[in-house]
Amino acid sequence: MMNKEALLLAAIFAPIFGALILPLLGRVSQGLRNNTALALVALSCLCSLSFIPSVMGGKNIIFSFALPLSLSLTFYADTLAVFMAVVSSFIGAIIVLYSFDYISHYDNQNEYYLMVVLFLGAMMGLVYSANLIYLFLFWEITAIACWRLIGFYRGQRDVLKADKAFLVTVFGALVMLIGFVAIFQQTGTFNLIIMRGQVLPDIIVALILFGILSKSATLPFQTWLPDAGVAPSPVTALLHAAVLVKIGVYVFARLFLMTFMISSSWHATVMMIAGASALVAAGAALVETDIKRLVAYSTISQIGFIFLGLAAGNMVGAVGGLLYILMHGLAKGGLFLCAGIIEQNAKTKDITRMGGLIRTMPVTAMAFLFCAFSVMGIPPLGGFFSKFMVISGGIKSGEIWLTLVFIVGAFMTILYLFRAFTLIFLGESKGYPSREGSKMMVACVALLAILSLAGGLLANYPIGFLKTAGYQMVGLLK
Amino acid sequence: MTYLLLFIPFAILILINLFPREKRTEPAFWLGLAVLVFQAGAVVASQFGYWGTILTSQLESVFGFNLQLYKMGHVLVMASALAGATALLVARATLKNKRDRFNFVGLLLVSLIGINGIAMVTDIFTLYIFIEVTALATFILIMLNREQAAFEGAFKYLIMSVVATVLMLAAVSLFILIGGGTSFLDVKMAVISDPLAYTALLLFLCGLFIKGGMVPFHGWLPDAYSSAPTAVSVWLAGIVTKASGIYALIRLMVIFGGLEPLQNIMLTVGAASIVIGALAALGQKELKRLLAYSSISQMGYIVIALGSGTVLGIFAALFHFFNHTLFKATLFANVAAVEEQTGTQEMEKLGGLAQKMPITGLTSAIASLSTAGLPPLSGFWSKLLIIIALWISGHYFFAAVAVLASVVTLAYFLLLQRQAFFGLVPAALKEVREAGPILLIPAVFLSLLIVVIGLVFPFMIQMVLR
Amino acid sequence: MMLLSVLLILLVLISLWAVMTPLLLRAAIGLAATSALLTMIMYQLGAPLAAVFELSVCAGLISVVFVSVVSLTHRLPLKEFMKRRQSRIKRFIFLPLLLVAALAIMLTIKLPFQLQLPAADKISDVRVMLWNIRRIDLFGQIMALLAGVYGVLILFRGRKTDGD
Amino acid sequence: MVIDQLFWLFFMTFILLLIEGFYCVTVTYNLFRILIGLEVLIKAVTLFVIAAGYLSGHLALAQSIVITIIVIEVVVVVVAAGIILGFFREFDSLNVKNARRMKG
Repeated sequence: MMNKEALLLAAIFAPIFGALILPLLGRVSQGLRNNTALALVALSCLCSLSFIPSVMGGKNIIFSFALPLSLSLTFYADTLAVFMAVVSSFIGAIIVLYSFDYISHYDNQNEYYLMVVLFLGAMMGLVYSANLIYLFLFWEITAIACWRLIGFYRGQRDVLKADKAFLVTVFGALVMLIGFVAIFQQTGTFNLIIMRGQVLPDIIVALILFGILSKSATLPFQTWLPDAGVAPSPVTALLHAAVLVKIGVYVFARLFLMTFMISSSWHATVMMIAGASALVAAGAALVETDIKRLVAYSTISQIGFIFLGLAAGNMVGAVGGLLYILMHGLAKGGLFLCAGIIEQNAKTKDITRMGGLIRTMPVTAMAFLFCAFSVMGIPPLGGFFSKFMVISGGIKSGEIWLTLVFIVGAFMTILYLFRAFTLIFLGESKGYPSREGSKMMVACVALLAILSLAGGLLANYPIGFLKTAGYQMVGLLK
Repeated sequence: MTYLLLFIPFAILILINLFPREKRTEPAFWLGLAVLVFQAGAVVASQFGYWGTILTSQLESVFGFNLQLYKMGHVLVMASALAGATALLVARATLKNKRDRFNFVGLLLVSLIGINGIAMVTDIFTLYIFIEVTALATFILIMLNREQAAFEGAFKYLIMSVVATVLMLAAVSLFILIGGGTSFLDVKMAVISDPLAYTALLLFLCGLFIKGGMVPFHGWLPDAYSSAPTAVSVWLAGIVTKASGIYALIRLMVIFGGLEPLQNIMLTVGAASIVIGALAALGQKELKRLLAYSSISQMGYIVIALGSGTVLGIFAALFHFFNHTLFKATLFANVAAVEEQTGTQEMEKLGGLAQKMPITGLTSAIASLSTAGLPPLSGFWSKLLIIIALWISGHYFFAAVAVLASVVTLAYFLLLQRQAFFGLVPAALKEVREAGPILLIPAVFLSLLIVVIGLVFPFMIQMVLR
Repeated sequence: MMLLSVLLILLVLISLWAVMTPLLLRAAIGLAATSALLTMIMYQLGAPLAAVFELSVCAGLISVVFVSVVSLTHRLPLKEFMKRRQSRIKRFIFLPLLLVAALAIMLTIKLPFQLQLPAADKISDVRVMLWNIRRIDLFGQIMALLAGVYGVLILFRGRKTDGD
Repeated sequence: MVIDQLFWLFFMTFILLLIEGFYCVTVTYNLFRILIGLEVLIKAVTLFVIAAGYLSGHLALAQSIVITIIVIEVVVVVVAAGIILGFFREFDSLNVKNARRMKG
């Protein structure tokens, strides 16, 4: 048995410090740099995977280095953390693989790989850290990486959008930091393990929720997310689908389900915000014609479902919400990568000007369809189980009317995704020269589609794993 | 060590003037750099208790100076060494005239002596003298290459400086009248016993606010910074205004820490400086002016931290003081590189320079983000400590102001990045190349320090607190 | 007390003249006269050493600097001068009024000072004070003078045409 | 009591001189006259220091301080004179408004 703590550190710091040497490697050879980037992310993923047996057995892994002022460097791997880490690093690895071809003919590749790997490393750090200050630290590193990635094409508009995303998320994060400092004043520590089970005053909850909602682009702060679609497609997949927006969700689960007791009225509030967010974003997606913005609005809408599950306050909802993170990550990542292939080969992002692409890019079309089915929640794909559990969790919590709103949102999801699929792939070709993406890229999207299907067929395994997470939640003990 | 910090620069100052006229520029540069290296080395060596007895005891009998170097003085001495070395290198690259370069070294040494004096004084009037020595050298430095705008900048600074002098000396005379002495101890006794001395202390603080360019006395600062040669701006922004205004303020707060109305003044002035400086920076079109307003805003953070009145607050203020030297010196070195390669510092004419000048672009991004307080850079930790100090001492409103102004800080630095470094290269700048190594070395070194301190700070604090 | 009051009043009046007189040369002379008066006051208060300094340095040296600055900067043509004078008078007319007002206010309110004076100093000799106790001030003076030397070297040099 | 009265006398003179100096600095556009105003300010504070030393019986301290102040004052005046002369050479005038006009 290898030393678990060393593996934990490797999972976090291998990508972070490895990322810094990527630009140097890039000067030597592009292939070396690309493969190293993939290896770093894969290594992180494997390390996280290796924790599964022990956390399933209830043995959580702690690494701690004592420092004064309550700044102790503490990393903590429990079921929730391991789950998040595996999901994000796995999808991240696929996205890095996809980038090999997608990004190969642009400037600033060195910076691209540096930032992507740094971003994933910071994500690992955020997921595993059990100290609020380090959580904030990694949270902001992801924001910095995002800023550079969204502005990847360097155009005036791209940079403006990047700045906007950066400012909104940092603003939210700073408000959250005030909340953290207030927690410190109350409890005298930043350590999450020590604070477990404490009751939080409402004002602090509001401050922290502000940060969470801004990062996960929920209703009042949603605008930066569609705008961030100016970034290259793998980046949008990374930001929107797989990783970035899930940070908010993860921190919500970590703080308000695993650590603190908050008054139940907050759960209802979060559900209401999530419902509004789901409905409004779905409406926007119905009329949007830019393919990437459409999928981005769909993300905002789906994040609402995750919040519904987590805020429902019961086992089915919480497990469903976490499962949703996995299924949505796979399916939405697939959709974005498909959109990337389409955009690159059809030379447009406007879905009304596409059509009949199924003839020229059949694999992409099938992958898109499967991923779309999963997002819609059609059995037997993975999305069905998660959506079903989330909604039944909502009903169980007694908020029938709110849950009804979500069901309407789910129908709208079906509508706008079918509309998109029809416009893009079916009908007459509008004369755009289009061809299938490169083998690597197509393989990536196909893999994601297959995994979405497999996730549905084998849904027992992740659900069983997540149940152990559910048992650890303080919010559910009452 | 206290004597050496004054006499070694003094001796070098005499020495460089002894060289023959034609050959003195190069030796002056290297000797000046040697002094700064000695300063930094002295601070590091003193951490291991090296200077305690050897030289001091012999010099004691010759020079009966009443000086003391506390731990907090080390921060100032170290920061001045870093900023001074950066300024020297920038001067070497940007000042074309040999005589200017020579005079720059001389004046830098004079003001360095002033700053070292400020770090060690135990007497409020001596403090004033050294502040004035620093300021005098600075007036001349601003005028060094006699640009048109520099006359106005320097004269404005001089006027404000004399006004500050009047306030400070009025305070000193009141201290003599009430306390019968001007040493910090006498002054403290006087302030505790008599409300008139308290007023005098406030006058003195006003003088320091003027020297440090705090709102509402900040009018001179952007003019002085932007009209000076860039090498001088590095020195001015990196250490001079902070040493003569803000450091003295920290020193006094250590002595008079517990006085409630004093804290309220600090909090108000600090918050006003943070907000007004940051908002004004948003509207600037020139790099140097933007950085000048940013300085006002960052000085506000130091002052507001002092207002918390806790030990943590003073520690945070000192730490931010040091950090500010790091990132402002880096940014001004970057401005020097940009100005040198493109010939302009107006942001409208720049763009996309990160592609043409990758190292300058990277270091400026690191320094900007550190100023805005983003982790894992050193600026994050100092701001975090400031916020914690304010929050725990119950100043919730000011903590919130300090936090939210960080967003404005980030906004104007993103503006700077967007206009100058991030983005596409305009046609006029297609031929621009990276600046020479002399300008890159300080920027790279300082930004490395920013990153390393940011990463190891939690470990560092363990050493400091022990 | 009587003599001192007269001297102080004279000091205010002469410096007022220095500030308000339209000719720059006269302003410089007025300032020298102010210094001379200050010297007398210092002497009256029993501070002869400071008085000597004030007389030689301020009334002497600084006046020389002022007069040379005035003579180096050329005079305005008469018409221009008269025009400026009009606007100057308009601007400066409020100063005497302000002074009178301030004086009136101060004479009426008369703040209730109750000075708690400290014990008298043990060292009464200025030379001992300056050379033994406040040596560091002397060092500071030397540094200030050095800065002044640099100032003369840099600022009083001609236009920036001379290369090296 | 005499001491309080004396202090009040010095204080009034100090304030009047300050008013003169500040008025002069703020109202005029002539650099040289600004310098005159600054000088009046420094004179005022010098007087105040000596007065404080005299009243409190610390005349030796006050004298040594005044001597230092005078030395620094000279350097300030010399530097200011240098700036004024440089300004005059650049703009051929002592008027601050001219500089602003040239800057545009």
